[in-house]
Amino acid sequence: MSTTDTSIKPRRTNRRALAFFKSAAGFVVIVLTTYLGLLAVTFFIGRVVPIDPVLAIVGDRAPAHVVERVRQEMGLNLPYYQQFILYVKGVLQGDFGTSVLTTNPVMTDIRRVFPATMELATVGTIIGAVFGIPLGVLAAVKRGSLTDQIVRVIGLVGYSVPIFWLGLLGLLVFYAKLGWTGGPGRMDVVFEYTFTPVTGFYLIDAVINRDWAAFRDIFSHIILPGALLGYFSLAYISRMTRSFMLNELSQEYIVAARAKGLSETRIIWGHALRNAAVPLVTVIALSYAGLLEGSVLTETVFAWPGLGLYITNSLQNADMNAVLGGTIIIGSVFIAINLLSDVLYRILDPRTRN
Amino acid sequence: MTALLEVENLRVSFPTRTGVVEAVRGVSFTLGRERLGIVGESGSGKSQTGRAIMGLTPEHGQISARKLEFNGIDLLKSSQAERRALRGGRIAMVLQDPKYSLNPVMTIGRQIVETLRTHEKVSGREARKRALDMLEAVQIRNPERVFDLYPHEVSGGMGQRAMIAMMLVAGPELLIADEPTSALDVTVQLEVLGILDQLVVERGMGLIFISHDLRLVSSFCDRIIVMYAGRIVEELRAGELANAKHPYTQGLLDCMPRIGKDRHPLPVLDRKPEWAL
Amino acid sequence: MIPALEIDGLRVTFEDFVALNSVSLTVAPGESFGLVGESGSGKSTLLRAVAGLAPVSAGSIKVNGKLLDHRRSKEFYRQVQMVFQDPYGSLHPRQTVDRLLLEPLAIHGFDDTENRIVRALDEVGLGSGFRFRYSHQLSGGQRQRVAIARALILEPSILLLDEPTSALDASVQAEVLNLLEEVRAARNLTFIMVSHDLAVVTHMCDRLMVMQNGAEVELLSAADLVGGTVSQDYTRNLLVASEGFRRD
Amino acid sequence: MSNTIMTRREWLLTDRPQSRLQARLGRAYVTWRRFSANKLAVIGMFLIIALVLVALFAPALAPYSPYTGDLATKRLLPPGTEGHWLGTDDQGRDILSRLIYGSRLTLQVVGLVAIIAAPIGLLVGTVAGYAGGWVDAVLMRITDIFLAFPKLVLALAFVAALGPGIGNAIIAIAITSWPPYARIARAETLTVRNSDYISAVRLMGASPWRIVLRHIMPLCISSLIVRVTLDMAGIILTAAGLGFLGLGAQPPLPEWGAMIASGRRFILDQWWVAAMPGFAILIVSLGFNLLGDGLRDALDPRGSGQ
Amino acid sequence: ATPADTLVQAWAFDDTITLDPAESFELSPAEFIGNSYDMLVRLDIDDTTQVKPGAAESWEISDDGLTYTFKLAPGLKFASGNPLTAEDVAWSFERAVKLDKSPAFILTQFGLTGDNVAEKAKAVDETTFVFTVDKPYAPSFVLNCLTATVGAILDKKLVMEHAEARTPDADNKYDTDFGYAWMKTNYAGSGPFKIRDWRANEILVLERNDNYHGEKPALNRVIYRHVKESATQRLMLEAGDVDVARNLEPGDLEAVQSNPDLISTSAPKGTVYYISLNQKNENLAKPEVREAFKYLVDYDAIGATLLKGIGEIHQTYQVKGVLGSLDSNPYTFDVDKAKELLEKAGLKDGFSVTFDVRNTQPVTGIAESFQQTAGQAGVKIEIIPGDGKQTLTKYRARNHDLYIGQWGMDYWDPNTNADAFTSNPDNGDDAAVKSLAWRNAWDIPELTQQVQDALLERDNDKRAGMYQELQQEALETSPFVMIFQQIEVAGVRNNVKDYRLGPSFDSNPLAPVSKN
Ligand SMILES: Nc1ncnc2c1ncn2[C@@H]1O[C@H](COP(=O)(O)OP(=O)(O)OP(=O)(O)O)[C@@H](O)[C@H]1O
Ligand SMILES: Nc1ncnc2c1ncn2[C@@H]1O[C@H](COP(=O)(O)OP(=O)(O)OP(=O)(O)O)[C@@H](O)[C@H]1O
Ligand SMILES: [Mg+2]
Ligand SMILES: [Mg+2]
Repeated sequence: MSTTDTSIKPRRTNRRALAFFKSAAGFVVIVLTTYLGLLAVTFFIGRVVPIDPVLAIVGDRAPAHVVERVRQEMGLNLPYYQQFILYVKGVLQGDFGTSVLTTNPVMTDIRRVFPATMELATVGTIIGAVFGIPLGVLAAVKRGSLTDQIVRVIGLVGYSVPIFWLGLLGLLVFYAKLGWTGGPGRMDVVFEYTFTPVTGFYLIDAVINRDWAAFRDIFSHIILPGALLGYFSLAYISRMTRSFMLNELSQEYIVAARAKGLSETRIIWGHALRNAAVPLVTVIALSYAGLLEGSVLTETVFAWPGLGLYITNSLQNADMNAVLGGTIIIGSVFIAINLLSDVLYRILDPRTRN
Repeated sequence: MTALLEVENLRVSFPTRTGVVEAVRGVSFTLGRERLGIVGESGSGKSQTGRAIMGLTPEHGQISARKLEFNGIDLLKSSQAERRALRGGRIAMVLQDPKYSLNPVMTIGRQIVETLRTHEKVSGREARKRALDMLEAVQIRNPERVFDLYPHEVSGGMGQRAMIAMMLVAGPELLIADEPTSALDVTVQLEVLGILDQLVVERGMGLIFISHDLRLVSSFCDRIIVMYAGRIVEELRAGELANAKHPYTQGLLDCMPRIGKDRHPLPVLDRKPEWAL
Repeated sequence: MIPALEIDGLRVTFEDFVALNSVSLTVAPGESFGLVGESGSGKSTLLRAVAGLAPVSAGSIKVNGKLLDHRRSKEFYRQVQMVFQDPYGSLHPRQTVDRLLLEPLAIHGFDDTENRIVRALDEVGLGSGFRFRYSHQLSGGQRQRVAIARALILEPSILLLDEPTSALDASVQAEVLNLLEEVRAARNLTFIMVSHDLAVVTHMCDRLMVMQNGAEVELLSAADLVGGTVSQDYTRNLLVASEGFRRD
Repeated sequence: MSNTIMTRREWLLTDRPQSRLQARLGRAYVTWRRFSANKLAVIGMFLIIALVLVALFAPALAPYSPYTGDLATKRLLPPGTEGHWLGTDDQGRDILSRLIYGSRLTLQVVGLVAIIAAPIGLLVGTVAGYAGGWVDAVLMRITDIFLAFPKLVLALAFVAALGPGIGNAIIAIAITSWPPYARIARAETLTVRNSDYISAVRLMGASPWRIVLRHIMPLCISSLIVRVTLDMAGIILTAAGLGFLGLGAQPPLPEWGAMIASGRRFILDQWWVAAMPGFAILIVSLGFNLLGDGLRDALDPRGSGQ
Repeated sequence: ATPADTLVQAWAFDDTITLDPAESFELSPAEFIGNSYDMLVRLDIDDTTQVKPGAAESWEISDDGLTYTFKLAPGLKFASGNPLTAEDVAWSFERAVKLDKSPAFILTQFGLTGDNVAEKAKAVDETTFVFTVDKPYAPSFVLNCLTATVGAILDKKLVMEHAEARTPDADNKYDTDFGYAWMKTNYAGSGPFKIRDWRANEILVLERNDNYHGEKPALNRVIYRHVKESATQRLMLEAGDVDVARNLEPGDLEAVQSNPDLISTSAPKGTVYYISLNQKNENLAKPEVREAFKYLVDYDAIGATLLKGIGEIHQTYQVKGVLGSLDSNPYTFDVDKAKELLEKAGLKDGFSVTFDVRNTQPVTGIAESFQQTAGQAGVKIEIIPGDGKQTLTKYRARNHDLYIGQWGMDYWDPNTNADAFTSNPDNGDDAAVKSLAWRNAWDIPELTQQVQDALLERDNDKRAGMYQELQQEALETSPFVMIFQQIEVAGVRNNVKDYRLGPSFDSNPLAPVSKN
């Protein structure tokens, strides 16, 4: 009879602290090596791209001596490894160099374009999650029914339709024909010179400025591309939710919950979904990261001055500082999102809280 | 003694792609405020019998019975909501493995409280107190602490006790325990049985105890039902195990090695097709 | 005589959890040796350490007089084989019985595989009707027979048995136990057998070791156990518990 | 008649197969039955089969040449025009014929990516998962780097480096799509590496390579197949995305994505130029998705059983 | 809807990488600079062979043709409020020459160097600026060059306030950066508008300059929004969220034209499109092949479809409207003729070549059409699509077979295109001057000399005749298959008045535009 209390796991604080440091150190190593890899790969790409970076600065018609001078100024005549070392040195000092295309320091540009993309991706993810999760749950609960099939087809269509296609169609219908939403861009020009960005997230800025007219306008602009991205993340989220829910619903603890006399609603939303939420966090995080990086086409269609467009444009002009900077930002966000989803995972799943 | 539960000609079947699987084929018994054991080998339909009484048969399963009455309530005719109100309130079931049958992301305390508040209108504080009392009743030394632990943080034995507490907190009149101890160590197993026994005695609860261990059941229960291929092949009083008539029961008893009895080779069960008819 | 298995001061740690602490034992060739104890006492770990599946941090293991080093050689596996506790988890889900039995033969370059497989199946009483089944087409007892056949096909001299019957029904358990006894007699095998069921261990083994918390509690013979001549309270508790529920 | 069918069925379904072949066929049959019970999945399969057939018999099916049109007189004819049921594009080419020939490219893209990316992912994932330690760390770091990379940028960069063209687009997509497979394979490997049946194989003295190649990989393949078929739609769309950015197929190849890309200029007035290949992509990726879903349910015993 | 005092334009201006007139050499910034800075003289958009006064009221040319004396209008002011004097003009020239960025050659070709610029571009007094050239060039040439944006007049005082000090070294001989860093994104001019805000690839805002000496703009503001897609631009125009859409493709243009709320306006631009044949490829080097290719373009079909409204067929390399432009389109699509020529060249069975094509319209469409039509004569063309900069990199390295390119004039004078298409002083791989003729390895010493001569011809009519001869020669023998001249179009909402496009990008005037 004495085994009762000793069978509770001993919690030794020093062990936990050690484990914490170990995992923190491991994390730092992971981040550092990932960064270095990112840098190296991007750098390599920058060198193999058959575009003369000088061209972007001086244009096609510059005299030969100007071309040569600029090439030297950019350090492009140095051996590759020296260029790489120089670059890494700069990055370590927080200097990502200057973008050729915009003439701004890359960091300045990114501070401008990244919030645009992030705001869009956030709205998209919120829409995707708010609609995707209930749909997924519904499909799982009514597995095999018509509802299930409909939800699946909605999701599959989301997986299968080219985004730029839907985007233009959406613009045509909701903006041009019906006039329900704002058009391309982040807001109407009327606000361009009255509105002062603070954080770069315009919705938030409008709230900070208490500029409700601007808020309405910004919202009407973001809702269409946001809904579009939201649909794509909905496709993914609802599908994964369905699969996680099916898994949870087949667990013994669901039977136990029924044996307790709980209502189905409570079992589904309180027990099964609460458990499915654990892996769902990762899914939502991944889909968020996907939206951050995968919105080039949406940004083109909606003239959204975002990161995807910035990177693509830079790449096409061999503006490698900008490409590297953008990639590192996306990489960092990816790492940060991974970290965040790990933390959330830990919060949501007591089994991993050691 | 009035019958708490009456089961007559209970059948459970599952249509599958390869034909209909008849898991339970005409089981009948009555239960008073006593300990009834159900034994039988794997797949003989013990769990499905228990689940059918609870109303927990998987969706695609089909149940039929001539009579399925709990305390005069016809379970076959009652609505989903009525069944739900009974479940966990007046009839409870302890599942086999605490590792899987406790919700891993909810503290043990909350899971117990949840049962209580589903069936009784009680304040949060009151519910907590009752849950703590219940934990104490199942011999948990430090209920306050265990209340806030997650299932993975406790051992199997303690988890099983928590499960029992969760099922008993609303004070059921009938408890179905489906192999509640097979995942546990011999020593812990006995502790858990001790608790169940005490509850039956103290609360006057009816207990259906499902197990495949004939010897354990006979030492614990008042009456034993032996199932084979979805049917009851024999019903015995616990003391009369030695006089079992059915060759299956006899074989089950016989084939277990026993300390002090040196039999090499062990006698094995020779299944006859006619048993399953 | 050289002992079949000689373990000295064996210690196994998982990260900083000590699963086995300085365990020593000796098993003679042809002997059947039992390990009992509560869950988590390190019984399986001991077997796995011998088989090279658990990280040994101290101590030595000798098989047939030969000291084992960290990496096990191919010859070692021809001498020592293991049968696992869970027959549902120890057979590859995507392989037929045939494939399962062929694998060890292929690894060790046996010829005459056809005959060997047929003979092995016969030996465990399955016959060739089971040869091309997948594991999900077998019952628990049949699976355990296949597992035994797989262990025997390399003709080892030592068999490590980790609760080979605890997942089986009593009636099936009897069949498997009988089979094990048979092959032991036929091949003069050495058994090291883990079980939490004292009755099974006394039925099968000559000597046994009681374990608790990764350490030895006591070493005794089956006869001692039957006679109740045990020196430790812990063993006594086990013995009492194995008799079933007692209302007091 | 029905008798022989019954017996063939029984022969397949028997739990006592007499030969390796029968065992394998029986298993395939069971999977097939599970699969074919799912109507949507069967529809998906037929869509894919239709795609293959169209690709095979393109020259016989296509009414016109996919490459030459008539700029002066046949440009941008609407669907339903006599002889051009799906209309013509901005070079006056028959869209139906281009779609039919384009199915070959689509298949090629999808097939090659699957052949390149899936095995890389499988190998990296299983080796990392089984070996553990520094091998795992190194391989997973590489995987992470590729994962953390903006995918389209990576593909764009590779295409830019290798030169545009359908072949290079395929390589670029393959390079960007293996990391998730590696992740999946690794996760699955981790769950099985300590299982008893893998321990049993180790106990036979099998080398790590043998274990990975012959025992672990076959286990990961089914979930990988499922994932790959589900990704097919994404692959077509990525190829279309590259086409959209002008880095996919070379003109005048009738690659669907490239067709949409060039058709998007007319989307507001001559909607069919982009819509027809859009529908084609939609249908094919729906087909792959449905097939993938069906395969998942059929191959994953947990999903169906109870 | 857009504010009444603001003109909003949707335009793809991602080529703007600097706002500094001394460095900017792209198309879109030319429009911004043209509307916000003064030059000494401006192109007369009503008679494009003439220049009209800008900041200079009048000018005189010495008899030897070497000295140009400009008289500034009195009382000019910069937007900053600083007075605009001849000193500012001289300093702007000095700055451009010393910075020596891409467009500086437009000035330095007159013999200006960092050492002599102070002498050769000099302020005599507050309102008199004297410019001395090294040879007696055709005056039209000199004046045309001075209309280029590199000749924009900068506010010396303002710029120098933001200049950064430098320590002179081997690469950089000056102790200041001439405000180079600041000027990339800032404004120091005196034009009708001032540049208020520029966010790359997003927005550019012009605001009325109240200090402007000429007629004041009717509008307070002009906002450019960067929108890449033609369809998107059209939707925004139709919805009234922009007043002008600048990158409409033929289909969208047609829709605009048929919409009663919208009008369209267009102007031929100084940009020509051509297919060039690298003479390093031995097949393409054959004169018959060069000629045959000129018969293999389906000019009529292309003109009627792909270029409808945005370009017109134009087979000579000088654009319409420039001095000495030859209006002659002798070639038509003629497969038989081409086959005949190919047979003469010994290529009866045709041959295969690669074709580097940018991924933009209409060049891709033209390339595809050419691929089909050339195929009819047995010429198998493999199109290598690429991003603009990518194909250009290859082209500049002379690694192509066929290339379809676009050439915009550097300044509004026939010399710029003559120099590009028919001048190749050194055909060696490491030549100092890499003209288009060089890029296609077209070795033409005589034509090169003729271009030089035309530059010094001071009689305008004779000069024009010389250029026409050059064009005729190129038409017959050059490896350039000239296809069309670009027409710039804009879709405009019909409440916008006086929106006009000029012949060059720096001459799209915004000041007269008003809305009602
Ligand atoms: N969902 C189901 N679908 C089809 N058949 C089922 C299902 N659940 C149970 N069965 C079948 O019903 C029969 C009885 O199952 P049951 O779970 O009652 O057995 P049991 O006696 O509890 O066995 P064990 O001792 O292994 O728990 C078995 O043959 C089983 O295969
Ligand atoms: N791979 C592992 N990593 C960490 N701990 C382990 C590992 N394997 C075993 N352990 C721990 O070692 C201890 C001994 O385990 P072992 O499996 O040997 O017990 P056992 O006596 O076989 O118990 P049972 O009767 O439940 O099988 C347990 O506490 C277990 O949690
Ligand atoms: Mg059961
Ligand atoms: Mg064990």
